[in-house]
Amino acid sequence: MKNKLYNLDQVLEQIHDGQSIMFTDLHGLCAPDEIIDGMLEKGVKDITAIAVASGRPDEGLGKLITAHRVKKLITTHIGLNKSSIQEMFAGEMEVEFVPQGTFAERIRCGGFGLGGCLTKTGLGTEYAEGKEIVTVDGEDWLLEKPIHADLAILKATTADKAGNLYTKGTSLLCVDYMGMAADYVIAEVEDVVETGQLDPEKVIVQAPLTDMVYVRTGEKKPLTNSWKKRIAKIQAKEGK
Amino acid sequence: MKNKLYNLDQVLEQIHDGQSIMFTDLHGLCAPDEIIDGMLEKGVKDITAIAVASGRPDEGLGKLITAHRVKKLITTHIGLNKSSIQEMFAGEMEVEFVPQGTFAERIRCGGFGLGGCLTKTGLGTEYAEGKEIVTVDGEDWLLEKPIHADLAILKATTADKAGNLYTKGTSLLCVDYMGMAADYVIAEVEDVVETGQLDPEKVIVQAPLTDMVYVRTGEKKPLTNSWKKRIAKIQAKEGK
Amino acid sequence: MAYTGRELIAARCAKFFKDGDFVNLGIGVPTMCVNYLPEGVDLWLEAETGMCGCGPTPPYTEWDVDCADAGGSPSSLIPGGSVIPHDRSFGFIRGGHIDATVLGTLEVDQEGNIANWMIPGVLAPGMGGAMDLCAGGIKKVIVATDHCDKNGGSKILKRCKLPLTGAKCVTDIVTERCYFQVTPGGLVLKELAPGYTVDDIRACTDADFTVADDLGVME
Amino acid sequence: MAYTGRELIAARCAKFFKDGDFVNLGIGVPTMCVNYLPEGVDLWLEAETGMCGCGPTPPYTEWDVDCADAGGSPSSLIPGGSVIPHDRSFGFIRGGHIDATVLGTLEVDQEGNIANWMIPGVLAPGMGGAMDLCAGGIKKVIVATDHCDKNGGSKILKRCKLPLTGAKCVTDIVTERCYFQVTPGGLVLKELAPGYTVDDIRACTDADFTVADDLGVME
Repeated sequence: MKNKLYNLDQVLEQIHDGQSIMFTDLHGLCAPDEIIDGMLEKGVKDITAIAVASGRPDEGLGKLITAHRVKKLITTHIGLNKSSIQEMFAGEMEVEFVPQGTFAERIRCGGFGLGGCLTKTGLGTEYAEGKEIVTVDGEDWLLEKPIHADLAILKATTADKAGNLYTKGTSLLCVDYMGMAADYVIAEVEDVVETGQLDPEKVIVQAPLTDMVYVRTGEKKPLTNSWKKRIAKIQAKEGK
Repeated sequence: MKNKLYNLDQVLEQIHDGQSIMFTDLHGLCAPDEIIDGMLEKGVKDITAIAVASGRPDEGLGKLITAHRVKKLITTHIGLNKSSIQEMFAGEMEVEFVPQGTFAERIRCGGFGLGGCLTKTGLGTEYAEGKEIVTVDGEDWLLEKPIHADLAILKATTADKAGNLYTKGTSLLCVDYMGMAADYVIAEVEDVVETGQLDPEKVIVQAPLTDMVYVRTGEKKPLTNSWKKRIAKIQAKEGK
Repeated sequence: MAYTGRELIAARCAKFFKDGDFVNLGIGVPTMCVNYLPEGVDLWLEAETGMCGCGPTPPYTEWDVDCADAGGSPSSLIPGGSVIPHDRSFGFIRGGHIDATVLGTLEVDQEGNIANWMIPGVLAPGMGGAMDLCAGGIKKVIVATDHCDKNGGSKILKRCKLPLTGAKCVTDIVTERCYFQVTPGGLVLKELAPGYTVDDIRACTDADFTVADDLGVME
Repeated sequence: MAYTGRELIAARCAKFFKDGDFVNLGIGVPTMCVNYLPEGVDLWLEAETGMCGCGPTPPYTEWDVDCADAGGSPSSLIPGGSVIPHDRSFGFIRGGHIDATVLGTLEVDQEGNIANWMIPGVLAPGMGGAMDLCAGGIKKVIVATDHCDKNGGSKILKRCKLPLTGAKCVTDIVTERCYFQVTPGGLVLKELAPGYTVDDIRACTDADFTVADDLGVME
């Protein structure tokens, strides 16, 4: 089988201005940090970013937002990222808020060949205004449309050379369905193993879905800045 | 946490005539065989059975069909079960055929609180006649409605006492989504372990979903009759 | 020791739970509920981003970026806890598998509507998972809130003014002053916190309510 | 050695695949394709019931009921193969992730319609996963079939008579006698099996077809 390992330059060749890009990010956790740094350096701009949360001002996807590289953001929550809030209120970044369960389903539909999902979430609220209602056996459901992207840039824990991806613990998050919903799938991983060495029951994104695997060259699994700050505070308290 | 281990009599108390029941079964594999034998003995009848395939005449769900206990069958395939074909053509069992991908999505919708799925599968064929079409941005999709059941009777590999279920390899099949789509969930397992001993990344049905765990008293993991027959044939050949 | 204030809110909310319940708790006071569980009541806590059986925050020496709660904070799994796919986690929420949720709010009203996700032009962090929790799949939606806002205005209204998070979904409202049940006929005052009278509650509550025959003490 | 009959069909179908393709093969002749892959072409075979990277049937001493293919037969995983959730497996199929499928059939027609799941009143095993494979998500839908049925009637028709499995989805038709490409303008005869002439094919084919300028030999 084809070896899918690539270096950062090769990865960055696939990332362009104006693309729609799915990112794994939960308030700065589980983000493809080295590829994001590479995008900052390359100057990629005007992207539509799709992520469950938008990072923090100096972490994860947040770095691209702080640097004004994101034209539109599709997300569920930006409350922990002041940059996102400022950009949004300044009218510099369009934000589409999606309820989190709907976010997962819409992307899943985009990847699974389904025309949209029918949910109760948001029904009867201002959020539903302008959205289509589908009535099934007399019951109303909100029709939410699929989301698909040009690229998915996923942080995973381990890859094999063929492109199978494993994620540890809660870093699973959006990796499984985002890996289905983009034309091109790039993974940033902590480690790589020979094909056949991942547990077949723990593969989250299957090899044929993955186009490129990039192995981190920096610290494999750093704590985030915000976690480090929290620890510093606790230690300062303990020091008293 | 509550201990969810029960014996066969206690399990059978929850199973009644006329119920809609989801079964794990793939041509006789991955079926809750001891509970099915118990149902035969108890005389449970007029059930609506929901399974991806209907077993074989003497295996899995097929045993209940051969014994005329199934009033209606919702499935994707009965080609390996002569009993099902006979019952259907004799008008003794109603059969609703569902394409396999649609089968999975409809049950998932039933368990995930979604109003139905929008799929291309079957569109433009006789199968779609009488089904609703939903148009999304000018494109037609078939609306397929959720399936929910009174009971799900699932074969899993290992349970913990709290009701977490693990399935080995391809025995995963329908276990994950059927465990979401029934009012009451019963698992037949090969082994039970203490709560906390299953790998948290390999739990397929989460403890709060499971109502009862029944541990096999017979052979933990027998080959099916049809596999045994195939082996006998091979051995006979080899003997020549 | 009698609880007061937010401790009282959390302690009262904790009484709604049965052993083995599968619950989702919002950030803040709702999360505090687990500290007041009655003896013999263990819960399965969901972190909607991917955990069933969320445990307490571990000591910082054990923090692991691969074990985080829905707010992205360090967390742990209880024995029997598991990692869950994100879409499945919301399947639990919408599909009727979560027994109860406790939520903070900006406003709640006598019809059971809740508004806790935005103030147009002022506050717009996004709804996260809140709107899914209020979508009708969860049978018991408990609002745990200060009775009044910082300016002393009632948070319990005749009709929410802010954009709704969920329509007609709230079943119970617990404040530091009282506990209301939400019924098809409107709010019913079921319990008073020690030191409060029915008139006190009327004076600080915008919503209409009736008083239960068996009005009790909240604790 | 020149292939003939079903071997020829399987060998010709195998030429459609590129290294690393993700494919789903129906039971029978389609499954035989893997025996004729060109050097350097490795495939990811899907078993739609739950495997990506399905391997060969192992010796019976290694049969494991927890490792079965879509037909419920003993199977294996290749290195790098994995267990996949059932719903995700069909997500691969509908969602455009499978590069090609090879299917047997009862009938196929010049518009690319396929009918292979039932004969009303006679044969009704259920469509299994066949209808999903023909739902338009897979870009290359190859029909591998005997040219004629047992009675000598053409299986390649102007219009299918049996209930369809999929509408306008077939891209290629390979028989032991020839290979047709399905185009918007109808069938194009692209290759002839050794020993057959265009007139031979006309004589045994109900469907209309044109002959490619670069008509080749099938091997």
